[in-house]
Amino acid sequence: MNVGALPPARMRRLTDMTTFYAILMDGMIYASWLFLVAAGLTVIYGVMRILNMAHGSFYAIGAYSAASLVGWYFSSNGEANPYWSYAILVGCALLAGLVVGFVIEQGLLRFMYKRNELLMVIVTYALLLILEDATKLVFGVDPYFTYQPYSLLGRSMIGELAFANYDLALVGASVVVGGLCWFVLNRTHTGKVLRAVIHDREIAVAMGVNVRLMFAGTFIVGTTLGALAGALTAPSISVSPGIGVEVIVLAFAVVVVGGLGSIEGAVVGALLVGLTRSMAVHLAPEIELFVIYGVMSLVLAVRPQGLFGRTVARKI
Amino acid sequence: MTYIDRTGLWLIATAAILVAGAFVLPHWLTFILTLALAKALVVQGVVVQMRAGLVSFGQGLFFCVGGYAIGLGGNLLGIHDAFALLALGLVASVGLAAVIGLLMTRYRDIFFAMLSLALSMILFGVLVKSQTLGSTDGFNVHGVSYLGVTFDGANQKIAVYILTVVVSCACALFLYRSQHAGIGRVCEAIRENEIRVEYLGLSPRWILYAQYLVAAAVSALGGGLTALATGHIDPEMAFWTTSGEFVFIALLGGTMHVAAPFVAAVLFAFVRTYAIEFTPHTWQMILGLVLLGIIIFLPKGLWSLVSRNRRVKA
Amino acid sequence: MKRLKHIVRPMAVATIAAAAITAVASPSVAAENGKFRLGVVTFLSGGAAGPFGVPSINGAKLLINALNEGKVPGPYGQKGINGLEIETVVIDENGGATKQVEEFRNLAERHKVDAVVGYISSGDCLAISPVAEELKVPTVMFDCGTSRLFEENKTPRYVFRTGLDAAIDNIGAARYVVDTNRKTSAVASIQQNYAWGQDSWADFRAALTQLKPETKIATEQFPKLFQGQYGAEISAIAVSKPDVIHTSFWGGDMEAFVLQGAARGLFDKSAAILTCGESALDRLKGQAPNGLILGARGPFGAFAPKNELSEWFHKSYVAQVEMAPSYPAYKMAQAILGLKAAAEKAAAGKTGIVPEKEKVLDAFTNLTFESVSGTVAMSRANGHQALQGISYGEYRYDAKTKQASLANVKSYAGDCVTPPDGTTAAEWIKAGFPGAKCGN
Amino acid sequence: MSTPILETKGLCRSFGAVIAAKDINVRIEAGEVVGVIGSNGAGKTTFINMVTGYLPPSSGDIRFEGHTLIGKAPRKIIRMGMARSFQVAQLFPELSVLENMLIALVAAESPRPSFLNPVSTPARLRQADEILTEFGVERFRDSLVSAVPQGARKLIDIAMALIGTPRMLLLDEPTSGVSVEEKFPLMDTVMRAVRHHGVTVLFVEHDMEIVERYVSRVLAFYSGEIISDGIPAQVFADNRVRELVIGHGHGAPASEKSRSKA
Repeated sequence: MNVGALPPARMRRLTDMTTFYAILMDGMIYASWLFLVAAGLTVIYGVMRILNMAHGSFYAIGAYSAASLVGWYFSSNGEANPYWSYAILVGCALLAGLVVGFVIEQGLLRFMYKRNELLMVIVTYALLLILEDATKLVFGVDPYFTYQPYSLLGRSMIGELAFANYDLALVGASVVVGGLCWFVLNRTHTGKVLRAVIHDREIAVAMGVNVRLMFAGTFIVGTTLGALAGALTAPSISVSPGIGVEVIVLAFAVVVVGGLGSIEGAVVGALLVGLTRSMAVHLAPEIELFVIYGVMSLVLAVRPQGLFGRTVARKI
Repeated sequence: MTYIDRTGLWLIATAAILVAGAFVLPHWLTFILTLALAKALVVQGVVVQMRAGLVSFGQGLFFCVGGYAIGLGGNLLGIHDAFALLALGLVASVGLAAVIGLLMTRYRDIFFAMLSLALSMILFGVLVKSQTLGSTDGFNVHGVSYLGVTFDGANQKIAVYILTVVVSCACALFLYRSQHAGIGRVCEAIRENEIRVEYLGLSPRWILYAQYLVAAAVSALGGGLTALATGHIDPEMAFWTTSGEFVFIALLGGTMHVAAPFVAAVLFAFVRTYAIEFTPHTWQMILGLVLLGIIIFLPKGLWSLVSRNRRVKA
Repeated sequence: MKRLKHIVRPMAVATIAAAAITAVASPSVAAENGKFRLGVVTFLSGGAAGPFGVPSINGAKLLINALNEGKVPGPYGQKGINGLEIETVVIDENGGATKQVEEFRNLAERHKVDAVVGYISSGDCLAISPVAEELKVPTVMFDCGTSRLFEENKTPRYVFRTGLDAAIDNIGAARYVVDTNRKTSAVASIQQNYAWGQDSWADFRAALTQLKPETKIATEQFPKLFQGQYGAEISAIAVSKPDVIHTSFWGGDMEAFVLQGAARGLFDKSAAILTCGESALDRLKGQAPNGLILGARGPFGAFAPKNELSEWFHKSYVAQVEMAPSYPAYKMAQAILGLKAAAEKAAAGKTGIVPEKEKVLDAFTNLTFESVSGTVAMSRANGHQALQGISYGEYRYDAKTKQASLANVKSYAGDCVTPPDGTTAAEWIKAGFPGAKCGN
Repeated sequence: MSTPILETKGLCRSFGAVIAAKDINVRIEAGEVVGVIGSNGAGKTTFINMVTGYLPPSSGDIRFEGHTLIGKAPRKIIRMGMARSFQVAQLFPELSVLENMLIALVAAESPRPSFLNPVSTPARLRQADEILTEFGVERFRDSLVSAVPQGARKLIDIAMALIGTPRMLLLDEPTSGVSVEEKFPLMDTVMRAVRHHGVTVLFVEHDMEIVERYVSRVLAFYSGEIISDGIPAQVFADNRVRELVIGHGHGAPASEKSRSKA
């Protein structure tokens, strides 16, 4: 094998403005996708202290239902206004998240809130196994290829590089989702109550907060966020079995880096992971595979609670 | 102080029966048993840490190191003796654990779980990147001898099976003793209340470190025996779903008794084999339902069935 | 809850005990039930199920049913295999090599299958090969492409491969690029980061550099398997301004890459060659730009020659699955037909019996048989590896008929792209393809 | 003058703006029984936490039998001959009382627990039974700690601390969470054991009756400072103590949080 020509080329690229913009843009797009995927995970952990391994399955369910319904929309009436497909994407995600979240919370999780945090990880691991096959039973193993909403928006040139407008819109979507989460938590009454639950569950109960209701609501919101991430991703990929398992470790990494349970943390974690990865792809593709775990291990080694995590000293 | 109590005798007797079984049981059965017992050794590693309240979602790391030591020892160092190879894996694994254990013992709960997962995935990444080691395809293990004796075909598998039973029995005896010795009891105490352990004048980190090394050692033996049995190793051994399976089996058996992981691993192997055969499309779902059932109805694992019955009789 | 536990506990004990007893005691049913028992192993779950596993199992079921009814045309009119009905045991290939070795032993020793057909993953093939030799089970690898299969198993007896070595895909791809006069002063690569991707790229790069020494590599991208999002990689490739992009992507990853790349105009200025592209021929629906170069890992799928057998297969498949068969379906059919041909040759006219195993192996070695992809000669690796040609062609989509087709198809004969026995693909490429017999 | 068993010099500690200890100088001789009083947030628990190594002081020195404790982990301090109990009993809830005792016994024997020697030996079982009897909790021997009443838990907590044969014992509110009727019997039991083992004791207490009955000396804390130090009668007569400590009663409204930062 000849391994010539690469190092000098890379040196040149370091100083290249196009590469610089590309790193920034790719990093931002990837980071917003990561944030969409991780938001639901961190919300559920923040309020309920459940590290939800089945989060990836919600992503997959969102992706599958969106892909199949949008696919059906285009194949059943060819004359239809294609822009409606975006509404279908979001609608699907909301519906799927609502139904799946409600069923799982009411049917299973609410009986187990007294169990310890680690056991809940394993409960959700069991859920992951079940949902993987359930998704397969419902949607089959053939990949769903629902490209219309992706190619419909065309592309924009940024410098010398073309970017798909759909990807740019994804950045907007994640800003909206992040903004909504922030608004609900910081500017509404419900948010205030939620923050009380996050801060100290026992005191919140003592203050008369209906924790059960809060938990149910949070879980459904978290599930819906997962499904939404899947639905918004569906048009740009080929939806096939196993996509849920692939995203779960990524989402973990983002959330752990940012600090479990923190929305701000998820934003920063996503940006850090996204930009680092994009830098690796452009400048040192051979280390791309380790970058995410590397960032995660490094952050954990220096700051075990994550960048925005709180340490709670034990009272003795 | 090397007395062996009733449980010890039971373990030895079971091992003896299993060894005798090598000449009676069909080969496919001894092979499943070999893999299940080898896997159970890794599960023992998970269980040892679980008793101290730590759940490792990355025990595949040491499983993989043990397995690759067998393959690399043969291909690079020219070692072909099974015992020497197992020892090599053991040393490599404990050496690695000695280094990363310094970091790992600072973490608890979910952070321990996540960091162990990340470290295992880093090894996975390194191996996938190593084209000389066959990347994801891994490579085959050839020509292993047993103290100078080589076996062919089916006899070789019987040799691995007997070796696995013997190693498992030895590990079980050791782990049983340590579970009921100071270190085992203190581990439970750490799970219950780490601050109190510190205020009894003990170092929780030192004790967790020691157990981390023990877990790495038995996991490496499990990896080594798996490699000897299947004759093949690949990076999948370090992938997080492999580690997830070990946690699954650990919960299935429970942490109460040293025999539980062995029983659970054998049961798991059969459940999976038959699930794959009868419902090739939904075997994961069946596993998930079994796991949920265990958590809901038998939170202390299958072993609580046995101990419950015994208490009623007594 | 408490009362429930009282019921559940004894029930659980009883169930487990019963399961354990049946598990251990269930007799390994002898295969002498007048049927030919065939183990079929392919992906039923995971990312490889959709693009490869499902078409292959569809192909297997279709062919086996037709064989059992005696409806297959050509030289395969005899019912089942040698007049015996074929009975299948289907196993999911997902779960890693260790599990596959375990399942293979189950097939061999518990189910006592007469033969096994299967394996897509190269890792599984490598792990199974020594076990097949040890357990003496005739095993036909239908799809996996690793060159190491017969480099490691130098004197195969029980292992056969009716599919092609992946090196051939990439040697063929390099020849196609050269023969269609593409510039190669900047070649970009994007491969899934695992053995398949790494090996494919190594072979392609070596072959292309050998054929056109002025070739320069612009960038090499190795995203994670099943990553799905290739934004950064596409930018990096675009920045490197390549003449040619090579990828061995398959399945969902390939479709996603094509979609995302096309949306960003990646293929407007560069020629892209997809060695596994044909499996998505009917799925891309114009999302891939015309001119994309697709391969099918041999003369399969849309590259299959027109003959009685291939037309029958295509027609029956479309009738049953409502989709054109992609190359994994052809490759599975080829493996089963090869086995049938060998078994019937070994039986030498004595129908209605399972022919002697050793004789089947002798018959299979160096066998020439008719397949859905034309005539196949088992003439490499001491007669255990099929020798066939490879074809590449450009994607053409007709927006009016909504039909995809292939243009500028070039085929290379087996002798042109396959190393002779005794030399590895890498050595052969390096030496400048000595002895290659190419039509031009 | 002999070396005091415990001596602190200029001990300071703050949590952000909250000052929990300000220039604390204490000298305790072997054999004393010292009571620490003060309203919530006065820095009593912080003092114990600093002495036993749970919290590092911002400045100052702590000496135990002449050896500094600064920079030492709790386990090292315990090994030097110090022990403590906790405001909320710190036990191993899902283990039986006997197992709790056995673990404490094993810990007392060596800082490196054995990998092979069984914990429950006849000798240790006998010792555990003796201690449980001494503290009057032998009837809970085989119950899980989580099923044992509060008062008994406090006793078990103190019993565990005494197993390591310390020379000095710090008790953090030994009677908090215990019913009024149980308080005196509990303290009687504890003090009997303490005298039996010849241990120097310092305890934090809110109940002035208990302080009065058992101690030979009182330290009164107010917002991180010692405002009075002497025999009980003298301290209780001090006007500042009457105003700032006793006058406040027990359930003083000072913030729960700042006190329990530990």
